[in-house]
Amino acid sequence: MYGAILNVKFTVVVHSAPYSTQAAASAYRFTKALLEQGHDVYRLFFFGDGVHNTSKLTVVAQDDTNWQQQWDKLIELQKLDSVVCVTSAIKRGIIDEAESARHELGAVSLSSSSEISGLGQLIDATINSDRVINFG
Amino acid sequence: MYGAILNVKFTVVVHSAPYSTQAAASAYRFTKALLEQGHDVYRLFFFGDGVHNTSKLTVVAQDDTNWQQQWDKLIELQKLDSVVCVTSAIKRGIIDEAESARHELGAVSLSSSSEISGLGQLIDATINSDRVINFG
Amino acid sequence: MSEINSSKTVSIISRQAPYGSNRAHQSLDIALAAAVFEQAVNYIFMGDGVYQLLGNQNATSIQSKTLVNALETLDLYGIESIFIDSQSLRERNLTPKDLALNASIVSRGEIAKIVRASDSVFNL
Amino acid sequence: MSEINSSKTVSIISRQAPYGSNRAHQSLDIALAAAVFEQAVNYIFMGDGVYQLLGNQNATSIQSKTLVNALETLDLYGIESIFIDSQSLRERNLTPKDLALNASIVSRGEIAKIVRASDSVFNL
Amino acid sequence: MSTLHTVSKAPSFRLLETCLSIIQAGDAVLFIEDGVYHCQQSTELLRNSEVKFYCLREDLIARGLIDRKLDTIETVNTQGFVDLCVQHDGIVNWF
Amino acid sequence: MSTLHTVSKAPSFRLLETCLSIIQAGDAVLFIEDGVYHCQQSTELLRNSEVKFYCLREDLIARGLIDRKLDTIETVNTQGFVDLCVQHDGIVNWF
Repeated sequence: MYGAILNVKFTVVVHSAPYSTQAAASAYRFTKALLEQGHDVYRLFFFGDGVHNTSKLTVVAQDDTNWQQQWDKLIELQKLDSVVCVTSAIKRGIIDEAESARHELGAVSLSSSSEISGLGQLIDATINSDRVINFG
Repeated sequence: MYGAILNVKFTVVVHSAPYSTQAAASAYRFTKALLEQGHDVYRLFFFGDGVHNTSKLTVVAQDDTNWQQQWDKLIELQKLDSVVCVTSAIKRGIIDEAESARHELGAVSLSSSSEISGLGQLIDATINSDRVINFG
Repeated sequence: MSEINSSKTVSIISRQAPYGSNRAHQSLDIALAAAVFEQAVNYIFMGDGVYQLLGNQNATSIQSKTLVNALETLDLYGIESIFIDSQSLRERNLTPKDLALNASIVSRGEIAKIVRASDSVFNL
Repeated sequence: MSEINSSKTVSIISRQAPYGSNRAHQSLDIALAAAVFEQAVNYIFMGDGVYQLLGNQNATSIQSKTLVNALETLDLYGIESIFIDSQSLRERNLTPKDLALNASIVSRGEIAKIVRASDSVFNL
Repeated sequence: MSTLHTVSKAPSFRLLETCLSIIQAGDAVLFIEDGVYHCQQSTELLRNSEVKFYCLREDLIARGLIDRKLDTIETVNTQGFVDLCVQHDGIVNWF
Repeated sequence: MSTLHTVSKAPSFRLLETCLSIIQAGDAVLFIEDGVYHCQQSTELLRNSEVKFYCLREDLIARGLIDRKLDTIETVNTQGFVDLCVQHDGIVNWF
């Protein structure tokens, strides 16, 4: 019953920051499991506080899980399309090279495995995925 | 009735990030009001998701309030003691010079008006303040 | 964006009060994005979400933007399928004339059908 | 830290379940810090907070740390004033023998008195 | 000795029930943020003569409640909020 | 056509009431995160024969509920969670 019935394209939307609620950890475990079962990720979309999952400026104690690093590795290894909502990101201090240069912030906080884009990417994902699942 | 009855030392604890809930905005307005009424801030303490109030890497649209910048200005202008909980901060990507150097992160995200320290500073504040108020 | 013209039905269930959290604003952002990309949008107000529709709001007092002003212009974006849960109104002692918006007052059973007929649902 | 030796009474009301949010963990961090700085600590479990005390937890299944293990060692930190709200247990169909911790089961009236006698209260 | 309680979530979160269950005579409750929706609808909980109820004006205005508020609940602005903190010996925040 | 609903908050948040009020026959509810506390206590809400109830094993184990779960609720692991998403046409997440 638990084998891959058919190949399904998922979009996983993450609404919460790691460490603050369990939602990001659940989303991570779900994403790993669907890939292991032979399904596909059409897109990861980080929205609202979820954008904090894509920070590269984090330091986590040895006995704690580094969720940002876990996402980064999974995205790189599986070559996932990972999009961070621009409206949510920049006011929360998740900044890419372009924003950093434009506003002379002198620092980049976004992991290179994700890219900042608009909510249009979420709507595109609802059109082109078989299933959209939200964790918040 | 609403004049300053006596000089009271407040500690204001902020548990939530700006933009995600109203709590940080309420804390800001409360802090400004108590200072205007002649009371004192013994300490601002940013805890949990509240640490995001002290990010300097934020870009906010013109028609929106830049809460991080508002806090930064208020802290500088009034020379407030503003402490960010270290355990909360570093795993959320709020990093000062020292942590950045130690972990070779190549970027600092903490506003210079606040400093990172331990929960001992919160306990000290409960001992030395007349009132402790929490916003979350 | 390979098939951006194919229209699907996106339903947004907005269940939180405005201002206290940003969930109400996020619902609006998703609804507007879906409308801009020419998807069919159902905008459903339930639970504390019905508070978003109260008249006479003015969020400048808390340095925020007044959400209901944007909700009043949803039809300009082609969003006309707006539903308000009658039970949620009743539980909060509100009637349609308390609201700044004209929309369909519906039962839970009708909401169930709208949700079932949607391609994707954002439930905030 | 000018008067760190003067002891005040800090009460922590912990009202959330473990793991789903970090509030339970934050309560613990504050309690431990207060104990380390030699303050008198009252640790009160209310509402969903009583779920923190269930036996047989193992959070390695969700890549987290098992909170109850830390709660079981509170006495080593000198935290002995631990209170569990009886109404919250009853509402969740739990009894003291479901719990991994021995603590005083108290009424809301007793909690009211503890809170009133505190110098500061963290209510998470 | 008296305590000021703030309640900052909508009634559906049921914080007020818990707050009132541990409140003592002479304490006060101040509704802030989404807590001000408590002022829009008369309930049994608000008929407690041993407790004084207040609500924050700025939050009432934002939410369109300034003309819908119950008469039994007094309105204060943020300066009044500070004063209430000063007048009471302790503060307990419900969020 | 059927929908999988996930519920990820404890019963005190009353998400299940709302979820079940818009559910249709043939739909399923999966309890995840703090939602698994629903499985520890028999309630009227769970006696709905038109809806299938599941709960996530990893979250049960974390919270000490694996031996306290009601028999009427089936346990799945995260792979089973993925399968449930595949087997249903739509997903609605309550958080």
